[in-house]
Amino acid sequence: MSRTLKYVEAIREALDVSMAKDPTVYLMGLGVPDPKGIFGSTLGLADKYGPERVMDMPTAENGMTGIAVGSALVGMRPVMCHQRVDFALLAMEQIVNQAAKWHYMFAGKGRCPMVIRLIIGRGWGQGPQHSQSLQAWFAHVPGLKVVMPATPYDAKGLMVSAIEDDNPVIYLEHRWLHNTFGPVPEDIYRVPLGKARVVRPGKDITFAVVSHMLVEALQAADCLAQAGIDAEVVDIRSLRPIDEDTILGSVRKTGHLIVGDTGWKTGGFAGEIVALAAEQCFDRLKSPPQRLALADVPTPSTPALAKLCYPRAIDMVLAAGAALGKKDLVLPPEPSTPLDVPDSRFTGPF
Amino acid sequence: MSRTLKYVEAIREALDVSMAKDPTVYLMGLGVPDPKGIFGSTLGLADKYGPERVMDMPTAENGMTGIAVGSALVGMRPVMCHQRVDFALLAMEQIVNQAAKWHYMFAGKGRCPMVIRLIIGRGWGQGPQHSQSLQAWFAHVPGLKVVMPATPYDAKGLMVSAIEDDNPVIYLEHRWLHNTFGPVPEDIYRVPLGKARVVRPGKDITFAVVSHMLVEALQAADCLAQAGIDAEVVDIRSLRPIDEDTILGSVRKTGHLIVGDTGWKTGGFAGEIVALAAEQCFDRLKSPPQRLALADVPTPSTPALAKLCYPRAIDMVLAAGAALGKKDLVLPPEPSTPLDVPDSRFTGPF
Amino acid sequence: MVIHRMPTPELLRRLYLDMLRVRVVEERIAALYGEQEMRCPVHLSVGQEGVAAGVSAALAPEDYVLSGHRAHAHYIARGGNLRAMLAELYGRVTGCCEGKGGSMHLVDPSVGFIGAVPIVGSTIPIAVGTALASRMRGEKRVTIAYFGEGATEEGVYHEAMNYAVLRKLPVVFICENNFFSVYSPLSVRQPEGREVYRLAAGYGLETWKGDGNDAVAVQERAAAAVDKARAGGGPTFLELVTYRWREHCGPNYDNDIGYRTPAEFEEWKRRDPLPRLERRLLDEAIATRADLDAMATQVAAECEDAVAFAKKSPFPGEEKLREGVYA
Amino acid sequence: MVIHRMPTPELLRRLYLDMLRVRVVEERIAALYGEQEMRCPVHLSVGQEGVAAGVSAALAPEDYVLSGHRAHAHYIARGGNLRAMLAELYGRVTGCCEGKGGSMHLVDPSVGFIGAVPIVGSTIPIAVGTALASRMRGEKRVTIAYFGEGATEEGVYHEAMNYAVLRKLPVVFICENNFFSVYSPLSVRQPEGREVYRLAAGYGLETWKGDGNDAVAVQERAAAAVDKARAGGGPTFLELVTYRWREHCGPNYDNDIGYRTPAEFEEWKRRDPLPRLERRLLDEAIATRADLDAMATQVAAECEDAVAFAKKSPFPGEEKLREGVYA
Ligand SMILES: Cc1ncc(C[n+]2csc(CCOP(=O)(O)OP(=O)(O)O)c2C)c(N)n1
Ligand SMILES: Cc1ncc(C[n+]2csc(CCOP(=O)(O)OP(=O)(O)O)c2C)c(N)n1
Ligand SMILES: [Mg+2]
Ligand SMILES: [Mg+2]
Repeated sequence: MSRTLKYVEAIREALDVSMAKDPTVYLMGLGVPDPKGIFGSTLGLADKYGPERVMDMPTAENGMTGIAVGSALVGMRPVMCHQRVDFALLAMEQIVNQAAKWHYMFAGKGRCPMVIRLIIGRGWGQGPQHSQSLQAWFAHVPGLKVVMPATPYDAKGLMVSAIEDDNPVIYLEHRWLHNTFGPVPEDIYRVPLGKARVVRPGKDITFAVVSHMLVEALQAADCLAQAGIDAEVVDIRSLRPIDEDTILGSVRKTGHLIVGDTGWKTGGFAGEIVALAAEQCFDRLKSPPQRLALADVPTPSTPALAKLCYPRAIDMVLAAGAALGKKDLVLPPEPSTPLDVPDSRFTGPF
Repeated sequence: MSRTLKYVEAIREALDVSMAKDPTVYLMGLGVPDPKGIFGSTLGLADKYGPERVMDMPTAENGMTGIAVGSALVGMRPVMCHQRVDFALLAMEQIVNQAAKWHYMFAGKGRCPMVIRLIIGRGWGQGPQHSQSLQAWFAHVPGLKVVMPATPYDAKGLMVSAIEDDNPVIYLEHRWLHNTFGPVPEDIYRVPLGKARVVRPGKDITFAVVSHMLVEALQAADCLAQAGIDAEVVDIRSLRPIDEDTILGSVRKTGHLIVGDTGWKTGGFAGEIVALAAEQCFDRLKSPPQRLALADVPTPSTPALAKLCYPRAIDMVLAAGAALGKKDLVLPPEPSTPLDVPDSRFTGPF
Repeated sequence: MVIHRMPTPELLRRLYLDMLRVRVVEERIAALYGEQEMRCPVHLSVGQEGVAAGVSAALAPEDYVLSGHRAHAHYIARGGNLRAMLAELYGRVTGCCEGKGGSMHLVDPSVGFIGAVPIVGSTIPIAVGTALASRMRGEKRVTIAYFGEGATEEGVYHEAMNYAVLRKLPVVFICENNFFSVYSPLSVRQPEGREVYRLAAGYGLETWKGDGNDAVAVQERAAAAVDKARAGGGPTFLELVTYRWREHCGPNYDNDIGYRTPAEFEEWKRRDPLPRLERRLLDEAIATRADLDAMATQVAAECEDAVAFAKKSPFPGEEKLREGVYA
Repeated sequence: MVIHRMPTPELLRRLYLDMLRVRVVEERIAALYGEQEMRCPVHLSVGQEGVAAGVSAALAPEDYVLSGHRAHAHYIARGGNLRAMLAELYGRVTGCCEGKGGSMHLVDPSVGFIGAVPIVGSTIPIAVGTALASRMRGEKRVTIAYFGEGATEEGVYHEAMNYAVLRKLPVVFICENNFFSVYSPLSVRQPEGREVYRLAAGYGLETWKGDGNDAVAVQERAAAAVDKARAGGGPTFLELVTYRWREHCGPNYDNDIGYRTPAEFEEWKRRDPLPRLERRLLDEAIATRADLDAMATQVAAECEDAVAFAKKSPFPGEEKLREGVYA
């Protein structure tokens, strides 16, 4: 039975079913049991599972990540949460040197089954230190798995898989997806790590996107359809391991590639997709692959500048037009809500 | 007047001249004034400039980086050193959230002129936590400048420029370059940040490489020359800002691109170069660009496996052959020293 | 060792005025926030004015100040430009960061306010670094590092404290203990009964715990610490107990959502730092009711001026986006 | 509170044997290193055997141990497989990490040696995490976190200590203070006169500073701490003063290069933990000279067996390179 749920509710359901079935699963993070419950995603769980399994913590990201790692090495399955990717910069040592490598460097004598939820901020003036989108960093590290669910369905299914996986999984949530709705089955189900999804099949051009860029890509595809262009939208979902077959299969089919990324363009994850396509689909590419990604600046706070940083549906339409040499395009309407909020219900501050 | 110097001596000379001319320049790092002097690169400087300008420090990477940042914000020019990139994972918050962004986010009301020397380990069983090569991370961050000098000449010239620059500059030194020799002018001189160098002009294929891969690329180019293939070797040197003109100019000329990187392949810096070429030289590329980079595993300690991780001249020759459809290639001779040391004088342990 | 000096009337008036200015500005921000024109997170200092006023009154013009996410009071009491602050909250090009920072990034080099950033704890080592620079240059400057008790849980605090003590640097650590890190109470973060200042004392520096809502006492202790630092006596750590009245982030009250009780809040409201000093000013005839009214009028005018300035200032133009990534 | 018990003869013999085993293996490594067949950095524990022997003798089989770069002694005294250790140093597939780790990554889950890694301080929170897991599962295990005094400068140490005390976790912190972090003396890293154990005491846990070269005393204190932790009494911090004899990393002596004096080294050599216990064994007739000789023979044989095993073991095949990146 599928209901319409919010993305955060889907996460909460995944945490709930996972905790119910496996007593080694526990949650930890600053604010996890507080009245806001990580934007709603952990609400009620402290009551249900008690403070020993739904834990707050000191403001100490690196140490607490190490503590979660230690518990995982001896059989627990922590789900750690840092409310912004930016804060997790403090925990890179534990994530990259330890969690990611323990299994390999000890030849399988240690394993680190844990999930690290990291939230990507955007809008309402979050500014340079609360809206970084560092998936490129994590996707570069052998030993980490990295997912960026874009829909409530995937939020639940990927969380269940991430918790069940025996490796450290970086689970990146975009703040602007938290309140999006979508169908979510009641029962437990899994979305496999390492699989992309063709969200909208098409034959003319490939949009390969991550996270919130899926919202933009689908809108762009609708506009393109009105101009007779049939775009295929591939939600990459899993950045490491990456589903080359699905992504490159689409590129081989369409011959045109536009990558949509929430992170900075230079040295970013979009470049990896373009590089894969250039290396492996060289003969099938009919136009230069393009990257639409975050502007290469520390994202400013003021809406006047922040709005210029984020690629939108209109940019995707124009990029597709350029790739296909099409001039008569249908552009998406200007959004009715300000560009620094995901929807009109959002009134700040975080 | 130019002499032959070792890479570490070139660094020391750059530090020396910079300190002599500017009293705000100071050095800080664990072991900087110790008898080993950061592999020789700081030897004698404590005697010359005193302990107030050549400082040891507690084993506290993040805090000490922050302290260096603070001093830079009010006018000092620290040259911080962490003996392995891997240790700097502890300092990512200060480097990325603070040093990189201060100038932009305060609209120019703060600036952070500092150099962060990070050493990339390799060989002699350094293993998974002492040989990461994370340039891709730094090159992704707006506000940082990133250089990887590959020769003694550039080591000195880029260090002088890095110290004089008003921004945080990540200066990545490969341990295997430390004892290489080359001509170094006695006087002060600068190698500009942001400029690549065509080390060996050629017309048939482009090798765009960083750091120690230059050594491999030059050897490969020699072999290719013997088979009548004229390879152009471009030392990228500056990863951010990147010299697109020089690199892509070469690609446009040759139509073939092989990128040599010391970091992991997936999500790595090589992908950025390939992506740039695919986007901007699409019509000029005659073969799929290729990446030769570190194997996508935590680099193992044992020489038996470590040797499989590092791309070598022979791989570059073969890749070039594949790109150009050439079969009768001259391969480089098997090296006479073991593959886990840079030269026969190296007997461990670090 | 603190020699108790009678505070001068000027000092008392100044402390009051500074607190009042913070209070009025913060309350005005809270009132205006619902207009949705200040489109950035705000961490208000209402209730915590005593610390900022007391510390600021202990400083010399050349001293440096660094702070964190809850920096409005520190900036205002230090004499940071009010128009530039409000314009920053409104995202305007006339803001202290030309709109690039928002409320969580305040700066005013003209008064030594080096910067405030919202990564908890991160400016503590940065403050120590500015003190190191002062020492290296033989200057007599002192640096103030403001942070909350939550920041003392960050490793970087420990690293910075150790170094400041090791090198006897001219820095004064001001820890505002308001019992919460967002909505997380001290009980889930620090062992019961282990006082923040006592842990700090272990580093080998002078510490003091006091009432952050007593601006006069804060000034006295801060002045002693600053003087000591300036004289080469090294760092001091002050734990100042206080309470934030409004929600962690944003303009509202949130005593109803369950992480603390309305009774606790009411108790702290009774300890409001302002009426306390107001009584003293009146009792000791340092100010008349008319003087106080004049101050209120003055501050209200300053505040309205700043708001008006901000509201009529232009947003940054598109050319600002790529400007200044590098110096 | 420690109740002094007379150590049993078995315990004294065990302590001696464990120290001897560490000493013999480490010296053998030093002797063989020049052959250039152990191609990885080694941080030898010669001189520091007292700590490892004393602590290990205080543990139950189910307890966990974590360590850092200088982990040989901890691994050996805990009963880690010696063949697997030597093979690891030789980079062979029979090594405890199949050669992937080298000397700086030792592991033996069969004796609860969860792992050692060379990033200074990083296993301290990891150790606290294993203790948290024990607590969550209601187990009676205790975790030992071994680290050097240099590691106490890392922020993560502070974060881990705070949490261990907050949650009263069953972990014992063993700090080997050998005065140096690589070649950097304490004077450039920590304020003079501020004792490591005193700073630790500020966290609110029991601490003790003692002679790390007195294995008997170490065992007694460690046993008290372990018992306390096992009984739910929370963490303890032991600072054990000792000295590394050989260079920071590698097989040689380096008292000539200038960071410490040969005289200082000689002084510490006189405090060698082994002869001290040897005298006691003989004096109290707990062992005869012949017993000691037999132990020496036994340990030498074990060592040679391990070396021989390592040397004749194969290197990992190429298929191992990509194996195990993910579980
Ligand atoms: C490194 C980091 N972790 C977490 C946060 C989220 N955060 C923002 S403010 C805050 C509260 C910190 O508490 P405290 O230092 O006591 O300051 P207060 O808000 O009470 O003034 C937290 C945890 C952050 N900004 N930075
Ligand atoms: C985070 C980090 N910083 C620096 C180093 C380099 N390093 C290796 S061992 C060592 C010494 C640490 O001193 P201590 O903890 O006292 O241990 P000891 O070597 O004295 O046993 C250092 C600094 C490292 N491995 N990790
Ligand atoms: Mg607080
Ligand atoms: Mg030591």
